[in-house]
Amino acid sequence: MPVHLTHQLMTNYLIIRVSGELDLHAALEFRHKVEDELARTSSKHLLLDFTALTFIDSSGLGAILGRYRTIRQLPGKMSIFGAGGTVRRILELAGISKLIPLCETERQAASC
Amino acid sequence: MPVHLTHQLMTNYLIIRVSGELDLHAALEFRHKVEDELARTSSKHLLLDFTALTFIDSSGLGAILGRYRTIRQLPGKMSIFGAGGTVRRILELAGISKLIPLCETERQAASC
Amino acid sequence: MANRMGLTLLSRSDNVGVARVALAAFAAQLSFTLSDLEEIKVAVSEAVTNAVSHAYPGAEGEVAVSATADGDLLTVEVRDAGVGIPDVAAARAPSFTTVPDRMGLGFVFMESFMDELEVSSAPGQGTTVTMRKRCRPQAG
Amino acid sequence: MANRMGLTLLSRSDNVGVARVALAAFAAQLSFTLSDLEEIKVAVSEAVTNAVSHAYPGAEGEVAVSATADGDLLTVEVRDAGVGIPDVAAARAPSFTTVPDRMGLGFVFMESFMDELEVSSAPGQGTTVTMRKRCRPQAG
Ligand SMILES: Nc1ncnc2c1ncn2[C@@H]1O[C@H](COP(=O)(O)OP(=O)(O)O)[C@@H](O)[C@H]1O
Ligand SMILES: Nc1ncnc2c1ncn2[C@@H]1O[C@H](COP(=O)(O)OP(=O)(O)O)[C@@H](O)[C@H]1O
Repeated sequence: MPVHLTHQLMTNYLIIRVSGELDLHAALEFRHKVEDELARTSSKHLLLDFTALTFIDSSGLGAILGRYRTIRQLPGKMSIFGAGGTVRRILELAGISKLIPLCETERQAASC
Repeated sequence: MPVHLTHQLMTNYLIIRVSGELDLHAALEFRHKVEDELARTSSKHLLLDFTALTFIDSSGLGAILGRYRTIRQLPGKMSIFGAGGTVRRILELAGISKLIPLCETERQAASC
Repeated sequence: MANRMGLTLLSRSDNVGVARVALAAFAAQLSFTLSDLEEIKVAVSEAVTNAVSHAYPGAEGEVAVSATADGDLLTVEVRDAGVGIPDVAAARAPSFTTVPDRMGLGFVFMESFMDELEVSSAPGQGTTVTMRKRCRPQAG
Repeated sequence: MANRMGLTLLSRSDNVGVARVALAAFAAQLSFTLSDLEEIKVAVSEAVTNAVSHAYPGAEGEVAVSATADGDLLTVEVRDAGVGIPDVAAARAPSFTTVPDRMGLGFVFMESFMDELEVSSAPGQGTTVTMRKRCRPQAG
Protein backbone atom coordinates (compact mmCIF):
# COMPACT_ATOMS: atom_id res chain seq x y z
CA MET A 1 0.00 0.00 0.00
CA PRO A 2 1.65 3.25 -1.08
CA VAL A 3 2.07 6.07 1.39
CA HIS A 4 -0.63 8.72 1.68
CA LEU A 5 0.12 12.09 3.27
CA THR A 6 -2.28 14.81 4.40
CA HIS A 7 -1.73 17.86 6.56
CA GLN A 8 -3.70 20.07 8.92
CA LEU A 9 -2.58 23.44 10.24
CA MET A 10 -3.48 24.17 13.86
CA THR A 11 -2.90 27.42 15.76
CA ASN A 12 0.38 26.29 17.24
CA TYR A 13 1.53 23.39 15.15
CA LEU A 14 1.38 21.50 11.86
CA ILE A 15 0.06 17.94 11.76
CA ILE A 16 1.15 15.54 9.04
CA ARG A 17 -0.96 12.38 8.88
CA VAL A 18 0.88 9.43 7.35
CA SER A 19 -1.00 6.37 6.17
CA GLY A 20 0.27 3.27 4.37
CA GLU A 21 3.91 2.25 4.23
CA LEU A 22 6.86 4.54 4.99
CA ASP A 23 9.75 2.90 3.15
CA LEU A 24 12.59 4.08 0.86
CA HIS A 25 10.19 5.13 -1.88
CA ALA A 26 7.76 6.93 0.41
CA ALA A 27 10.57 8.59 2.39
CA LEU A 28 11.27 10.98 -0.48
CA GLU A 29 7.64 12.03 -0.77
CA PHE A 30 7.45 12.38 3.02
CA ARG A 31 10.51 14.62 3.13
CA HIS A 32 9.19 16.94 0.43
CA LYS A 33 5.71 17.13 1.88
CA VAL A 34 6.90 17.95 5.40
CA GLU A 35 9.57 20.46 4.35
CA ASP A 36 7.16 22.18 1.94
CA GLU A 37 4.34 22.46 4.47
CA LEU A 38 6.67 23.67 7.24
CA ALA A 39 7.97 26.42 4.94
CA ARG A 40 4.59 27.30 3.44
CA THR A 41 2.81 27.59 6.79
CA SER A 42 5.83 28.99 8.72
CA SER A 43 5.16 26.34 11.36
CA LYS A 44 7.74 25.62 14.03
CA HIS A 45 6.14 22.64 15.75
CA LEU A 46 5.40 19.35 14.01
CA LEU A 47 3.10 16.51 15.03
CA LEU A 48 3.22 13.26 13.09
CA ASP A 49 0.01 11.22 13.13
CA PHE A 50 0.98 7.56 12.66
CA THR A 51 -2.46 6.12 13.46
CA ALA A 52 -2.84 4.75 9.93
CA LEU A 53 0.83 3.95 9.31
CA THR A 54 1.02 0.21 8.65
CA PHE A 55 4.74 -0.22 7.97
CA ILE A 56 8.05 1.49 8.64
CA ASP A 57 11.65 0.44 8.09
CA SER A 58 15.05 2.11 8.55
CA SER A 59 14.54 4.32 5.48
CA GLY A 60 11.32 5.65 7.01
CA LEU A 61 13.12 6.23 10.31
CA GLY A 62 15.82 8.16 8.44
CA ALA A 63 13.16 10.42 6.93
CA ILE A 64 11.72 11.12 10.39
CA LEU A 65 15.13 11.87 11.91
CA GLY A 66 15.91 14.20 9.01
CA ARG A 67 12.77 16.22 9.81
CA TYR A 68 13.71 16.19 13.49
CA ARG A 69 16.95 17.94 12.53
CA THR A 70 15.01 20.55 10.52
CA ILE A 71 12.69 21.22 13.47
CA ARG A 72 15.52 21.53 15.98
CA GLN A 73 17.15 24.21 13.86
CA LEU A 74 14.04 26.38 13.72
CA PRO A 75 14.00 25.80 16.75
CA GLY A 76 10.72 23.97 17.27
CA LYS A 77 9.26 20.84 18.83
CA MET A 78 8.25 17.55 17.28
CA SER A 79 6.21 14.61 18.53
CA ILE A 80 4.58 11.47 17.19
CA PHE A 81 1.20 10.03 18.13
CA GLY A 82 -0.92 7.01 17.27
CA ALA A 83 1.91 4.59 16.45
CA GLY A 84 0.97 1.01 17.27
CA GLY A 85 2.12 -2.57 16.87
CA THR A 86 5.28 -3.22 14.89
CA VAL A 87 5.64 0.47 13.91
CA ARG A 88 5.88 1.44 17.57
CA ARG A 89 8.28 -1.40 18.34
CA ILE A 90 10.60 -0.26 15.56
CA LEU A 91 10.51 3.38 16.71
CA GLU A 92 11.48 2.19 20.18
CA LEU A 93 14.09 -0.34 19.00
CA ALA A 94 15.85 2.39 16.99
CA GLY A 95 15.87 4.77 19.93
CA ILE A 96 13.67 7.34 18.17
CA SER A 97 11.52 7.52 21.29
CA LYS A 98 14.53 8.93 23.20
CA LEU A 99 14.61 11.94 20.87
CA ILE A 100 10.98 12.38 19.85
CA PRO A 101 8.13 11.80 22.32
CA LEU A 102 5.78 8.95 21.33
CA CYS A 103 2.28 9.85 22.51
CA GLU A 104 -1.05 8.06 22.43
CA THR A 105 -3.25 10.93 21.31
CA GLU A 106 -2.99 14.21 19.42
CA ARG A 107 -3.84 16.06 22.61
CA GLN A 108 -0.93 14.53 24.50
CA ALA A 109 1.38 15.12 21.55
CA ALA A 110 0.39 18.79 21.33
CA SER A 111 1.25 19.40 24.96
CA CYS A 112 4.70 17.86 25.24
CA MET B 1 -5.03 -12.56 2.48
CA PRO B 2 -6.00 -16.19 3.02
CA VAL B 3 -9.64 -17.13 3.26
CA HIS B 4 -11.32 -17.30 6.65
CA LEU B 5 -14.56 -19.22 7.15
CA THR B 6 -16.97 -19.19 10.07
CA HIS B 7 -20.49 -20.55 10.40
CA GLN B 8 -23.63 -19.82 12.36
CA LEU B 9 -26.64 -22.09 12.65
CA MET B 10 -30.04 -20.35 12.62
CA THR B 11 -33.44 -21.99 13.12
CA ASN B 12 -34.09 -22.35 9.41
CA TYR B 13 -30.73 -22.04 7.73
CA LEU B 14 -26.96 -22.24 7.96
CA ILE B 15 -24.85 -19.14 7.38
CA ILE B 16 -21.27 -19.40 6.17
CA ARG B 17 -19.31 -16.14 6.46
CA VAL B 18 -16.42 -15.91 4.02
CA SER B 19 -13.70 -13.34 4.49
CA GLY B 20 -10.49 -12.82 2.51
CA GLU B 21 -9.87 -14.24 -0.94
CA LEU B 22 -11.84 -17.09 -2.53
CA ASP B 23 -9.43 -18.49 -5.12
CA LEU B 24 -8.24 -21.95 -6.22
CA HIS B 25 -6.54 -22.61 -2.91
CA ALA B 26 -9.40 -21.38 -0.75
CA ALA B 27 -12.02 -23.15 -2.89
CA LEU B 28 -11.03 -26.53 -1.46
CA GLU B 29 -11.32 -25.33 2.12
CA PHE B 30 -14.64 -23.66 1.30
CA ARG B 31 -16.05 -26.85 -0.19
CA HIS B 32 -15.10 -28.97 2.80
CA LYS B 33 -16.33 -26.44 5.33
CA VAL B 34 -19.74 -26.01 3.67
CA GLU B 35 -20.33 -29.70 2.97
CA ASP B 36 -19.26 -30.65 6.51
CA GLU B 37 -21.46 -28.05 8.20
CA LEU B 38 -24.47 -28.87 6.01
CA ALA B 39 -24.14 -32.55 6.94
CA ARG B 40 -23.34 -31.97 10.62
CA THR B 41 -26.25 -29.58 11.19
CA SER B 42 -28.67 -31.31 8.78
CA SER B 43 -29.36 -27.88 7.27
CA LYS B 44 -31.21 -27.56 4.00
CA HIS B 45 -30.90 -23.85 3.38
CA LEU B 46 -27.60 -22.03 2.96
CA LEU B 47 -26.79 -18.31 3.21
CA LEU B 48 -23.35 -17.11 2.15
CA ASP B 49 -22.19 -13.90 3.83
CA PHE B 50 -19.75 -12.19 1.44
CA THR B 51 -19.54 -8.89 3.36
CA ALA B 52 -15.85 -9.43 4.11
CA LEU B 53 -14.96 -11.25 0.89
CA THR B 54 -12.31 -9.13 -0.86
CA PHE B 55 -11.57 -11.26 -3.93
CA ILE B 56 -13.14 -13.96 -6.05
CA ASP B 57 -12.16 -15.55 -9.36
CA SER B 58 -13.56 -18.36 -11.52
CA SER B 59 -12.24 -21.02 -9.12
CA GLY B 60 -14.20 -19.39 -6.31
CA LEU B 61 -17.31 -19.25 -8.50
CA GLY B 62 -16.88 -22.94 -9.25
CA ALA B 63 -16.86 -23.70 -5.53
CA ILE B 64 -20.09 -21.72 -5.07
CA LEU B 65 -21.84 -23.43 -7.98
CA GLY B 66 -20.77 -26.82 -6.65
CA ARG B 67 -22.50 -26.03 -3.34
CA TYR B 68 -25.56 -24.80 -5.25
CA ARG B 69 -25.82 -28.25 -6.80
CA THR B 70 -25.59 -29.90 -3.37
CA ILE B 71 -28.35 -27.65 -2.03
CA ARG B 72 -30.67 -28.25 -4.97
CA GLN B 73 -30.46 -32.00 -4.41
CA LEU B 74 -31.50 -31.76 -0.77
CA PRO B 75 -33.70 -29.91 -1.95
CA GLY B 76 -33.02 -26.58 -0.27
CA LYS B 77 -32.50 -22.92 -1.00
CA MET B 78 -29.35 -20.86 -1.24
CA SER B 79 -28.68 -17.12 -1.34
CA ILE B 80 -25.77 -14.72 -1.07
CA PHE B 81 -25.66 -11.40 0.76
CA GLY B 82 -23.22 -8.57 1.34
CA ALA B 83 -21.24 -8.91 -1.90
CA GLY B 84 -19.89 -5.56 -3.06
CA GLY B 85 -17.54 -3.98 -5.59
CA THR B 86 -15.63 -6.26 -7.90
CA VAL B 87 -16.89 -9.42 -6.16
CA ARG B 88 -20.48 -8.47 -7.02
CA ARG B 89 -19.57 -7.54 -10.58
CA ILE B 90 -17.94 -10.93 -11.09
CA LEU B 91 -20.94 -12.80 -9.66
CA GLU B 92 -23.15 -10.89 -12.08
CA LEU B 93 -20.81 -11.21 -15.06
CA ALA B 94 -20.70 -15.00 -14.62
CA GLY B 95 -24.49 -15.23 -14.41
CA ILE B 96 -24.42 -16.57 -10.83
CA SER B 97 -27.07 -14.01 -9.92
CA LYS B 98 -29.50 -15.73 -12.29
CA LEU B 99 -29.27 -18.93 -10.24
CA ILE B 100 -28.61 -17.68 -6.73
CA PRO B 101 -30.27 -14.50 -5.40
CA LEU B 102 -27.80 -11.72 -4.49
CA CYS B 103 -29.23 -9.81 -1.53
CA GLU B 104 -28.07 -6.76 0.39
CA THR B 105 -28.72 -8.00 3.92
CA GLU B 106 -29.02 -11.26 5.81
CA ARG B 107 -32.67 -10.52 6.42
CA GLN B 108 -33.43 -10.22 2.74
CA ALA B 109 -31.35 -13.30 1.99
CA ALA B 110 -33.23 -15.34 4.61
CA SER B 111 -36.59 -14.51 3.08
CA CYS B 112 -36.02 -15.29 -0.58
CA MET C 1 11.95 4.27 -18.43
CA ALA C 2 10.20 0.91 -18.41
CA ASN C 3 10.07 -1.14 -15.25
CA ARG C 4 10.02 -4.92 -15.35
CA MET C 5 9.77 -7.85 -12.96
CA GLY C 6 9.97 -11.63 -13.10
CA LEU C 7 8.47 -14.14 -10.70
CA THR C 8 9.00 -17.91 -10.69
CA LEU C 9 6.67 -20.15 -8.72
CA LEU C 10 5.89 -23.84 -8.35
CA SER C 11 2.52 -25.00 -9.70
CA ARG C 12 0.80 -25.10 -6.31
CA SER C 13 -2.55 -23.66 -5.46
CA ASP C 14 -1.17 -21.66 -2.54
CA ASN C 15 1.20 -19.81 -4.88
CA VAL C 16 -1.62 -18.24 -6.92
CA GLY C 17 -2.09 -15.59 -4.22
CA VAL C 18 1.62 -14.78 -4.21
CA ALA C 19 1.47 -14.00 -7.95
CA ARG C 20 -1.66 -11.93 -7.47
CA VAL C 21 -0.31 -9.61 -4.76
CA ALA C 22 3.10 -9.24 -6.41
CA LEU C 23 1.58 -8.26 -9.75
CA ALA C 24 -0.95 -5.93 -8.16
CA ALA C 25 1.85 -4.15 -6.26
CA PHE C 26 3.87 -3.87 -9.46
CA ALA C 27 0.88 -2.60 -11.49
CA ALA C 28 0.10 -0.02 -8.79
CA GLN C 29 3.17 1.92 -10.00
CA LEU C 30 1.15 2.93 -13.06
CA SER C 31 -1.86 5.16 -12.54
CA PHE C 32 -4.46 2.39 -12.57
CA THR C 33 -7.62 2.93 -10.56
CA LEU C 34 -8.38 0.60 -7.64
CA SER C 35 -11.00 -1.08 -9.77
CA ASP C 36 -8.42 -1.60 -12.58
CA LEU C 37 -6.08 -3.19 -10.03
CA GLU C 38 -8.87 -5.54 -8.91
CA GLU C 39 -9.38 -6.55 -12.53
CA ILE C 40 -5.66 -7.15 -13.04
CA LYS C 41 -5.69 -9.36 -9.93
CA VAL C 42 -8.50 -11.47 -11.36
CA ALA C 43 -6.77 -11.84 -14.75
CA VAL C 44 -3.43 -12.83 -13.16
CA SER C 45 -5.23 -15.21 -10.84
CA GLU C 46 -6.94 -16.93 -13.78
CA ALA C 47 -3.76 -17.28 -15.84
CA VAL C 48 -1.69 -18.64 -12.94
CA THR C 49 -4.56 -20.89 -11.81
CA ASN C 50 -4.64 -22.40 -15.31
CA ALA C 51 -0.92 -23.18 -15.20
CA VAL C 52 -1.36 -24.68 -11.73
CA SER C 53 -4.50 -26.67 -12.61
CA HIS C 54 -3.87 -27.80 -16.16
CA ALA C 55 -0.21 -27.58 -17.22
CA TYR C 56 1.31 -30.39 -15.16
CA PRO C 57 -1.32 -33.10 -14.51
CA GLY C 58 -0.28 -35.20 -11.53
CA ALA C 59 3.08 -33.44 -11.30
CA GLU C 60 4.66 -30.22 -10.16
CA GLY C 61 6.28 -27.75 -12.53
CA GLU C 62 7.37 -24.15 -12.80
CA VAL C 63 5.20 -21.16 -13.60
CA ALA C 64 6.96 -17.98 -14.72
CA VAL C 65 5.15 -14.69 -14.43
CA SER C 66 6.78 -11.61 -15.85
CA ALA C 67 5.58 -8.07 -16.31
CA THR C 68 6.63 -4.74 -17.74
CA ALA C 69 5.26 -1.30 -17.01
CA ASP C 70 6.03 1.06 -19.84
CA GLY C 71 4.37 4.47 -20.03
CA ASP C 72 0.68 3.73 -19.55
CA LEU C 73 0.95 0.08 -20.62
CA LEU C 74 1.11 -2.97 -18.36
CA THR C 75 2.07 -6.25 -20.00
CA VAL C 76 1.84 -9.51 -18.05
CA GLU C 77 3.10 -12.83 -19.32
CA VAL C 78 2.33 -16.16 -17.64
CA ARG C 79 4.32 -19.09 -18.97
CA ASP C 80 4.47 -22.79 -18.18
CA ALA C 81 6.37 -25.67 -19.73
CA GLY C 82 3.45 -28.06 -19.40
CA VAL C 83 1.22 -30.19 -21.61
CA GLY C 84 -0.02 -27.30 -23.74
CA ILE C 85 -3.43 -26.77 -25.32
CA PRO C 86 -4.36 -28.74 -28.49
CA ASP C 87 -7.01 -26.27 -29.71
CA VAL C 88 -6.53 -22.77 -28.32
CA ALA C 89 -9.59 -21.28 -30.04
CA ALA C 90 -11.84 -23.97 -28.52
CA ALA C 91 -10.23 -23.56 -25.08
CA ARG C 92 -10.90 -19.81 -25.11
CA ALA C 93 -14.63 -20.24 -25.68
CA PRO C 94 -16.89 -19.52 -22.69
CA SER C 95 -17.73 -22.59 -20.58
CA PHE C 96 -15.13 -24.76 -22.29
CA THR C 97 -13.30 -26.81 -19.68
CA THR C 98 -11.57 -30.17 -19.61
CA VAL C 99 -12.05 -30.47 -15.85
CA PRO C 100 -15.45 -31.19 -14.37
CA ASP C 101 -16.16 -28.81 -11.46
CA ARG C 102 -14.34 -25.95 -13.18
CA MET C 103 -16.25 -23.13 -14.87
CA GLY C 104 -14.45 -22.68 -18.18
CA LEU C 105 -14.41 -18.95 -17.45
CA GLY C 106 -10.67 -18.41 -16.97
CA PHE C 107 -9.93 -17.14 -20.47
CA VAL C 108 -13.23 -15.23 -20.53
CA PHE C 109 -12.25 -13.29 -17.40
CA MET C 110 -8.74 -12.61 -18.71
CA GLU C 111 -10.30 -11.22 -21.86
CA SER C 112 -12.95 -9.19 -20.01
CA PHE C 113 -10.58 -7.62 -17.52
CA MET C 114 -7.58 -6.86 -19.70
CA ASP C 115 -7.44 -4.94 -22.99
CA GLU C 116 -5.69 -7.67 -24.92
CA LEU C 117 -5.10 -11.41 -24.53
CA GLU C 118 -2.78 -13.64 -26.57
CA VAL C 119 -2.47 -17.35 -25.95
CA SER C 120 0.38 -19.24 -27.51
CA SER C 121 0.38 -22.98 -26.94
CA ALA C 122 0.88 -26.35 -28.57
CA PRO C 123 0.69 -29.93 -27.20
CA GLY C 124 3.88 -30.74 -25.31
CA GLN C 125 5.21 -27.21 -25.85
CA GLY C 126 3.80 -25.45 -22.81
CA THR C 127 1.55 -22.40 -22.76
CA THR C 128 2.29 -18.68 -22.75
CA VAL C 129 -0.47 -16.21 -21.98
CA THR C 130 0.24 -12.53 -22.67
CA MET C 131 -2.14 -9.85 -21.38
CA ARG C 132 -2.02 -6.10 -21.83
CA LYS C 133 -3.88 -3.31 -20.11
CA ARG C 134 -3.51 0.46 -20.43
CA CYS C 135 -4.32 2.93 -17.69
CA ARG C 136 -6.51 5.79 -18.77
CA PRO C 137 -5.53 9.34 -17.87
CA GLN C 138 -7.18 10.16 -14.53
CA ALA C 139 -9.67 12.96 -14.29
CA GLY C 140 -8.62 15.85 -12.10
CA MET D 1 7.56 -30.81 0.28
CA ALA D 2 9.47 -27.56 0.12
CA ASN D 3 8.03 -24.62 -1.73
CA ARG D 4 10.24 -22.07 -3.43
CA MET D 5 9.91 -18.82 -5.34
CA GLY D 6 12.14 -16.44 -7.25
CA LEU D 7 11.60 -12.75 -7.93
CA THR D 8 13.70 -10.49 -10.14
CA LEU D 9 13.38 -6.72 -9.88
CA LEU D 10 15.17 -3.62 -11.08
CA SER D 11 17.00 -1.56 -8.43
CA ARG D 12 14.28 1.09 -8.08
CA SER D 13 12.81 2.39 -4.89
CA ASP D 14 9.24 1.63 -5.97
CA ASN D 15 10.10 -2.06 -6.34
CA VAL D 16 10.95 -2.51 -2.66
CA GLY D 17 7.23 -2.74 -1.85
CA VAL D 18 6.71 -5.40 -4.54
CA ALA D 19 9.37 -7.60 -2.90
CA ARG D 20 7.86 -7.02 0.52
CA VAL D 21 4.31 -8.07 -0.33
CA ALA D 22 5.40 -11.03 -2.46
CA LEU D 23 7.64 -12.41 0.27
CA ALA D 24 5.04 -11.81 2.97
CA ALA D 25 2.43 -13.70 0.93
CA PHE D 26 4.89 -16.53 0.38
CA ALA D 27 5.91 -16.66 4.06
CA ALA D 28 2.23 -16.71 5.09
CA GLN D 29 2.08 -20.32 3.85
CA LEU D 30 4.09 -21.32 6.92
CA SER D 31 2.46 -20.89 10.31
CA PHE D 32 4.09 -17.57 11.16
CA THR D 33 2.18 -15.20 13.41
CA LEU D 34 1.09 -11.81 12.06
CA SER D 35 3.85 -10.22 14.08
CA ASP D 36 6.41 -12.64 12.56
CA LEU D 37 5.16 -11.66 9.09
CA GLU D 38 5.61 -7.98 9.95
CA GLU D 39 9.17 -8.72 10.99
CA ILE D 40 9.88 -10.64 7.79
CA LYS D 41 8.54 -7.66 5.82
CA VAL D 42 10.96 -5.32 7.58
CA ALA D 43 13.93 -7.65 7.01
CA VAL D 44 13.12 -8.10 3.30
CA SER D 45 12.56 -4.38 2.95
CA GLU D 46 16.00 -3.64 4.44
CA ALA D 47 17.83 -6.17 2.27
CA VAL D 48 16.16 -5.04 -0.96
CA THR D 49 16.54 -1.37 0.01
CA ASN D 50 20.29 -1.95 0.41
CA ALA D 51 20.58 -3.46 -3.05
CA VAL D 52 18.55 -0.55 -4.46
CA SER D 53 20.46 2.15 -2.54
CA HIS D 54 24.03 0.87 -2.51
CA ALA D 55 24.71 -1.83 -5.12
CA TYR D 56 24.55 0.21 -8.33
CA PRO D 57 25.60 3.82 -7.64
CA GLY D 58 24.28 6.07 -10.40
CA ALA D 59 23.05 3.11 -12.41
CA GLU D 60 20.26 0.56 -12.53
CA GLY D 61 20.81 -3.14 -11.99
CA GLU D 62 18.98 -6.32 -11.10
CA VAL D 63 18.00 -7.52 -7.66
CA ALA D 64 17.11 -11.19 -7.26
CA VAL D 65 15.04 -12.27 -4.30
CA SER D 66 14.45 -15.95 -3.75
CA ALA D 67 12.86 -17.88 -0.96
CA THR D 68 12.18 -21.41 0.19
CA ALA D 69 9.65 -22.62 2.73
CA ASP D 70 10.65 -26.02 4.08
CA GLY D 71 8.91 -27.45 7.11
CA ASP D 72 9.01 -24.66 9.67
CA LEU D 73 11.96 -22.85 8.04
CA LEU D 74 11.79 -19.82 5.77
CA THR D 75 14.98 -18.90 3.92
CA VAL D 76 15.17 -15.62 1.99
CA GLU D 77 18.08 -14.70 -0.24
CA VAL D 78 18.57 -11.21 -1.69
CA ARG D 79 21.28 -10.99 -4.31
CA ASP D 80 22.71 -8.18 -6.43
CA ALA D 81 25.61 -8.02 -8.89
CA GLY D 82 26.71 -4.60 -7.70
CA VAL D 83 29.78 -2.95 -6.19
CA GLY D 84 29.94 -5.24 -3.16
CA ILE D 85 31.01 -4.42 0.41
CA PRO D 86 34.75 -4.08 1.21
CA ASP D 87 34.42 -4.83 4.94
CA VAL D 88 31.30 -6.81 5.78
CA ALA D 89 31.94 -6.90 9.53
CA ALA D 90 32.21 -3.11 9.65
CA ALA D 91 29.11 -2.66 7.47
CA ARG D 92 27.04 -4.85 9.81
CA ALA D 93 27.83 -2.72 12.85
CA PRO D 94 24.99 -0.51 14.15
CA SER D 95 24.99 3.05 12.75
CA PHE D 96 27.59 2.25 10.10
CA THR D 97 26.55 3.84 6.82
CA THR D 98 28.36 5.18 3.80
CA VAL D 99 25.41 7.42 2.89
CA PRO D 100 24.67 10.54 4.93
CA ASP D 101 20.93 10.67 5.73
CA ARG D 102 20.71 6.91 6.11
CA MET D 103 20.56 5.28 9.52
CA GLY D 104 22.99 2.39 9.26
CA LEU D 105 20.30 0.18 10.78
CA GLY D 106 19.53 -2.06 7.80
CA PHE D 107 21.69 -5.00 8.85
CA VAL D 108 20.75 -4.44 12.50
CA PHE D 109 17.04 -4.84 11.66
CA MET D 110 17.69 -7.91 9.48
CA GLU D 111 19.53 -9.46 12.38
CA SER D 112 16.91 -8.45 14.97
CA PHE D 113 13.92 -9.68 13.01
CA MET D 114 15.23 -12.92 11.53
CA ASP D 115 16.87 -15.86 13.33
CA GLU D 116 19.98 -15.91 11.16
CA LEU D 117 21.75 -13.52 8.80
CA GLU D 118 24.64 -14.28 6.46
CA VAL D 119 26.22 -11.62 4.26
CA SER D 120 28.51 -12.70 1.48
CA SER D 121 30.14 -9.89 -0.47
CA ALA D 122 33.39 -8.65 -1.98
CA PRO D 123 34.25 -5.49 -3.93
CA GLY D 124 33.07 -5.83 -7.52
CA GLN D 125 31.53 -9.23 -6.78
CA GLY D 126 28.05 -8.18 -5.71
CA THR D 127 26.33 -8.96 -2.43
CA THR D 128 24.22 -11.89 -1.28
CA VAL D 129 22.24 -11.66 1.93
CA THR D 130 20.72 -14.88 3.30
CA MET D 131 18.20 -14.74 6.13
CA ARG D 132 16.46 -17.56 7.96
CA LYS D 133 13.50 -17.62 10.29
CA ARG D 134 11.63 -20.52 11.86
CA CYS D 135 8.00 -20.43 12.85
CA ARG D 136 7.35 -21.67 16.35
CA PRO D 137 4.57 -24.19 16.94
CA GLN D 138 1.38 -22.25 17.68
CA ALA D 139 -0.36 -22.60 20.99
CA GLY D 140 -3.88 -24.02 20.86
N1 LIG E 1 -1.76 -23.41 -18.98
C1 LIG E 1 -2.55 -24.38 -19.51
N2 LIG E 1 -2.02 -25.62 -19.80
C2 LIG E 1 -2.80 -26.59 -20.33
N3 LIG E 1 -4.12 -26.44 -20.60
C3 LIG E 1 -4.69 -25.25 -20.33
C4 LIG E 1 -3.94 -24.17 -19.78
N4 LIG E 1 -4.78 -23.12 -19.64
C5 LIG E 1 -5.98 -23.51 -20.09
N5 LIG E 1 -5.95 -24.80 -20.51
C6 LIG E 1 -7.07 -25.57 -21.10
O1 LIG E 1 -8.08 -24.65 -21.50
C7 LIG E 1 -9.32 -24.96 -20.86
C8 LIG E 1 -10.13 -23.68 -20.63
O2 LIG E 1 -9.46 -22.83 -19.70
P1 LIG E 1 -10.28 -21.76 -18.87
O3 LIG E 1 -11.10 -20.94 -19.78
O4 LIG E 1 -9.31 -21.04 -18.00
O5 LIG E 1 -11.26 -22.62 -17.98
P2 LIG E 1 -11.01 -23.63 -16.74
O6 LIG E 1 -9.66 -23.37 -16.16
O7 LIG E 1 -12.11 -23.31 -15.80
O8 LIG E 1 -11.12 -25.01 -17.30
C9 LIG E 1 -8.93 -25.71 -19.60
O9 LIG E 1 -9.97 -26.53 -19.12
C10 LIG E 1 -7.72 -26.50 -20.08
O10 LIG E 1 -8.12 -27.66 -20.77
N1 LIG F 1 23.84 -4.61 -1.33
C1 LIG F 1 24.85 -3.77 -0.99
N2 LIG F 1 25.75 -3.36 -1.91
C2 LIG F 1 26.76 -2.52 -1.56
N3 LIG F 1 26.92 -2.01 -0.32
C3 LIG F 1 26.04 -2.37 0.63
C4 LIG F 1 24.97 -3.25 0.36
N4 LIG F 1 24.26 -3.43 1.50
C5 LIG F 1 24.88 -2.69 2.43
N5 LIG F 1 25.95 -2.06 1.93
C6 LIG F 1 26.90 -1.17 2.69
O1 LIG F 1 26.74 -1.43 4.07
C7 LIG F 1 26.37 -0.23 4.76
C8 LIG F 1 25.49 -0.51 5.95
O2 LIG F 1 24.24 -1.03 5.52
P1 LIG F 1 22.94 -0.90 6.44
O3 LIG F 1 23.24 -1.44 7.80
O4 LIG F 1 21.82 -1.54 5.73
O5 LIG F 1 22.72 0.66 6.59
P2 LIG F 1 22.25 1.78 5.53
O6 LIG F 1 21.60 1.11 4.35
O7 LIG F 1 21.31 2.63 6.30
O8 LIG F 1 23.50 2.52 5.13
C9 LIG F 1 25.76 0.67 3.70
O9 LIG F 1 25.84 2.04 4.03
C10 LIG F 1 26.60 0.31 2.47
O10 LIG F 1 27.83 0.98 2.46
